[in-house]
Amino acid sequence: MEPLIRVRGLSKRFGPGCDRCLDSTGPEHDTNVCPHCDSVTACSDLSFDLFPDEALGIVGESGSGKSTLVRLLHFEWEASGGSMELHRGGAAALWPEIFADQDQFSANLLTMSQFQKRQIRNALMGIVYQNPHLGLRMQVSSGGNIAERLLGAGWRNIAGMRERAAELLERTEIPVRRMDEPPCNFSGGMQQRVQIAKALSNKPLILLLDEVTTGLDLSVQARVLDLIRNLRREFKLSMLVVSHDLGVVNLLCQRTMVLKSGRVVEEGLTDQILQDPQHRYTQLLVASQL
Amino acid sequence: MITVDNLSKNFLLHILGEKRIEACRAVSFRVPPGGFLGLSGPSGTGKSTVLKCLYRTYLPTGGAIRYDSAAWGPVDLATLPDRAVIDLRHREMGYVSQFLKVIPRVSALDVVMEPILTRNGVSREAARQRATRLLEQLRIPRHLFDAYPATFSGGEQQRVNIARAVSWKPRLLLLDEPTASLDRGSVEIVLDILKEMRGEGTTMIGIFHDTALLESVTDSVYSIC
Amino acid sequence: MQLHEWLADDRRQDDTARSSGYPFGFMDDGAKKEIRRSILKAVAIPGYQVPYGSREMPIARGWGTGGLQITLALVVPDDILKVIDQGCDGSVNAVNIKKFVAKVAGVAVTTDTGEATIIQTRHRIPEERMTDRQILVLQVPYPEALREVEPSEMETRRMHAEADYSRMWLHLYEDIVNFGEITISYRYPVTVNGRYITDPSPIPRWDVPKLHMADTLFLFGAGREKRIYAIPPHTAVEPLEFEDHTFRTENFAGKTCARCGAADTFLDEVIDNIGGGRSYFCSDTGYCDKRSVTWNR
Amino acid sequence: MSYVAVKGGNEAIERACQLFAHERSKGSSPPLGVEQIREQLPLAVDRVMGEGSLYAPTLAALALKQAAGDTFEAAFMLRAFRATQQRLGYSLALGTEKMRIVRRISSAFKDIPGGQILGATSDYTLRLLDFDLLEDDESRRRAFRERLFSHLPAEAEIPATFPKVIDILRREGLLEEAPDAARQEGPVFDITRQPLTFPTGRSATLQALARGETGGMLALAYSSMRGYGNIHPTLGELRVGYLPLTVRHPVSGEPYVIGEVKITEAEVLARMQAGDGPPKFSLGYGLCFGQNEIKAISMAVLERCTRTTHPSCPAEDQEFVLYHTDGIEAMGFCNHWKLPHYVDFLSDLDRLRKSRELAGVGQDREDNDATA
Repeated sequence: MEPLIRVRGLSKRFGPGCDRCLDSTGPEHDTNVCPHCDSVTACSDLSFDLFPDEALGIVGESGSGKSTLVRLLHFEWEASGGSMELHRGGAAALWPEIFADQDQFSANLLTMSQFQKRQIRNALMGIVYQNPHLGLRMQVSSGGNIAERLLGAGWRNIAGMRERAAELLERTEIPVRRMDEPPCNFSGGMQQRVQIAKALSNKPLILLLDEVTTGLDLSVQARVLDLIRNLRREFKLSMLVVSHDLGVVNLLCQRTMVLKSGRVVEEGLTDQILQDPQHRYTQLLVASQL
Repeated sequence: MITVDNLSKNFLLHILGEKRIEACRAVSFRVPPGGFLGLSGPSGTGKSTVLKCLYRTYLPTGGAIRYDSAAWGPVDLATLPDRAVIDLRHREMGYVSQFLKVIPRVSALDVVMEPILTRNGVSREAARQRATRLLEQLRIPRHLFDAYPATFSGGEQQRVNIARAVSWKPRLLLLDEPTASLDRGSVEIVLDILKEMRGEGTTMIGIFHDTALLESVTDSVYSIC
Repeated sequence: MQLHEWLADDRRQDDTARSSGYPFGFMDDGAKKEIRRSILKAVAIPGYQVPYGSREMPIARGWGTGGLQITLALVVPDDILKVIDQGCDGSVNAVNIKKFVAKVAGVAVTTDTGEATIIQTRHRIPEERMTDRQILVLQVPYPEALREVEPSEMETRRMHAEADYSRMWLHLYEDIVNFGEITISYRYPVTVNGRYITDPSPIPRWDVPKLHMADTLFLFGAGREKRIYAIPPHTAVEPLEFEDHTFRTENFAGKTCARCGAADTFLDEVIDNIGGGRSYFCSDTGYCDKRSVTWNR
Repeated sequence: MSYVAVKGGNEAIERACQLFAHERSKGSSPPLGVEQIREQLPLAVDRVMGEGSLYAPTLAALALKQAAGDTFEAAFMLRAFRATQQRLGYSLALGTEKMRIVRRISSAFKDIPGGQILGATSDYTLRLLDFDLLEDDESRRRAFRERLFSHLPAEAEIPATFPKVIDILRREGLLEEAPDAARQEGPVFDITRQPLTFPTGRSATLQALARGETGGMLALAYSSMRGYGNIHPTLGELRVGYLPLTVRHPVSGEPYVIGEVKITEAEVLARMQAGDGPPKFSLGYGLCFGQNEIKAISMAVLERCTRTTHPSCPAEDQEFVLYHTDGIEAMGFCNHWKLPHYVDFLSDLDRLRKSRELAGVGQDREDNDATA
């Protein structure tokens, strides 16, 4: 089976950088700040595949580069290096120009024009941030937030968009009568669910979840996670679940990648990572589970 | 169907000062298609470890596990890429642990129905009927069907666990002390179900601390010492 | 006046221009050249805002310096100029601009749309359909249609570059949610040539359809904001609308012009007395004059 | 010579003031009469009176002469002089319908009851330098006056009152109700006696803006007009004219007129709000001394902006606007940077040197490792 997305050598550095950055940062130095030039190697040489209808877990503590990874895949930040290729099955019809004639995989998405990136992102990806302010326009109605993505994808019928928004809000357990209320009137859990509804609005193939339940009350977190699990099964979504909480990843993901100081220290089946961790840091992470 | 050749598993615990623990060593056996192999030996000699290595919850340290997969042909489970293992677990391999790994907030009926729906692709109604029949067969009271198993007794949970594992008819079924917490009557029911599945060609490897039970239900026994 | 005709004819420097002590068309040749090149670029990329070195004019910023610079850059001695404000030839600022251009370029002036070769206008498009031998120059206060949703120029230029217009559409959606319809009255945003969202200048909705597939060339000049853009002839100009909330113009049903009886023109509303009584007149006075001559006979 | 430390300091200061006075008077041209300023630079006088918040044309002209034309200094002197004046009382609330109009226009309607009275304005002039003014003299001016008035028709009858355009809109229910502060019965908030506390009432906002500095207010209002914030103003009405001042007679208690004040009033209509009830136009109000139309319009726009419930930009933030538009406060603080700060700077210097030391600046970075 072919992966949907192939990521190779993905790295991001903040600051001037020097030739000694790479070998003086990383898990063995327990830092991603280069002592020589002070630049931060947020993540370096990350490689993995994301398969259709698969939930891949990304765990690591803060500063491990997991959120940077999501921002890079969502084209919010310019990658310093590496490639990200989309499988032909993913969206060949939409952008024939990014596939060289016979190739199974597209050209490197990271080096494409902002215009193309935004097209691809709008059609392919949905994202849910930990902080709802990043994902939503707080003063615009929640239905409007969903409509924005539909509008970006060319929808031009108000009734049609409202129907789609109502359907998504219902799916994410938000009372449809509150569709015209702005998210700033909603609770934290509801805001996350509006984000999920917005992320699903034009049927993405990939859902990026960046610490979506962090900071929510336990009962609210449970409800959001169950919703995500059911949606994944229903929409056959590929998901990248970023979390510092192994419990979240265990609930949602079959495979998990462990990041530390910007590098992948271990990758494997989620139950194997939890029950038979190989790398020192993973063992520490699993041992520090509550 | 499956050949284990000189399998060994050690744990290297970096966080405990590079402590090395040997879980099992030089395990070799063969199980023909449709066969039922029992694993025996005192507790702590690595019986569960072997099963977990087969199911790839543990990464084997050495040796090979040659398995004739329907989908992938002959493969070595010890080194098979994660993606393929996920596919095998999804389509061919079942695993029944000693205790139910509770998926929170999912009713007993759904727990049993879920594998039927995702693996056999039958209609929701057909899956519901088969799950209901299995739960009734395992004497789970009807009023518990839409309750969360986390609240059930140990025996009830294990019976749901078995119902779940057998509901979708895997090609290879690994059983780690499935009947440990069951009463006499339930054990009989479980054995009947297993016998029925063997009749349909499921290959099994199981651990039963009750040696009499082990002898009666398996074709052959491999003892680990 | 076709360009080749003008070039073939050897122009004498008109003496009225020399007497005012200012070069022909008030601006120096360098300025005229730069503005003409900006106009050409604007025509080449319909709807795209071309930044240009806008010169100060003897009339105030915000009073038509953008339109004036285009007119002065294009005008040739035997052009015939019409200038209107809110559709009215006699409006104070229109008269001022007309006098000024006539003085520095020695051109004839008119109030008859059909007769004019260049028309400079503020907030209205003449009711008569203009031909391919005429140019309409529109004065523009806000060249950036996206300003409604994004104050920063740097950001709006990125949005144009990436055709990232979802926020503008969202603004219209929210209007409908809050008010039941799109409440934009003048400066109704349009998509030009299927690419750029463009601000048609503060013309009422009534005039927006006249921009679509027209015979004449529309040139938009923003002096204070230093932008020139164009809608060339036979170019698609579609107002932003939804399938179930389509674009509609102002409604003058049941009202006619008290002076010329027209029932198909944009009508000004004049308050008669303190009691609030109203009467209606054509906003396009040139058109109304022509009609009332025939209508009263 | 060091700035202040040495004894000669105050002598130097004395010399500096004299030098300034000298700069003003050393030219060969005849001394500038205060009456000349008052009559021939009326708009400058109006602006200084407005910002100085004291209606005294002659004093404003004097201030302008004394400040060599610097309106900030002139307004400042007027404001200082005002502080020495005893407050005699408050005039009665005035409706501006009874104003003696000299200029009155509306851009909302082509024509309005009472007519669009253009009055005296430079709005429609061509801004071409008029070199004839270089040799301006009395005979030329007399000839101009005769030419101007020779063919005017007999005095046209000017109506006593002109209806307010916004009253007509209000009668049609298209205008928001006047915010309750306007109908406030109690004594007016007096910003010269009480400091501003936020959020302030409308009367305090209007007073502060009425004496605001024209340039500062224009900059903020222009930012809103250009798009920062969503106020799309239409000028409902602009009036310039003389307002009769009526006070209650100290003995009889009867109201009587004690004189006239020239003012500019602007009423701006802003786009409707998505508030409760049917959509309406909202109103921005501006009024200031003399003829200063830019200030009146900017004030109206800012007054409306600062009433926006969710301020999304500086011009809509009441605190930001009212704190930064008073000319005297702003120019004072700006000039204060010229005061000696050498004590503060020394401590700054020390901080900077210390942190550079810590950062190892100065030595070469490499050998810094060697020593670490």
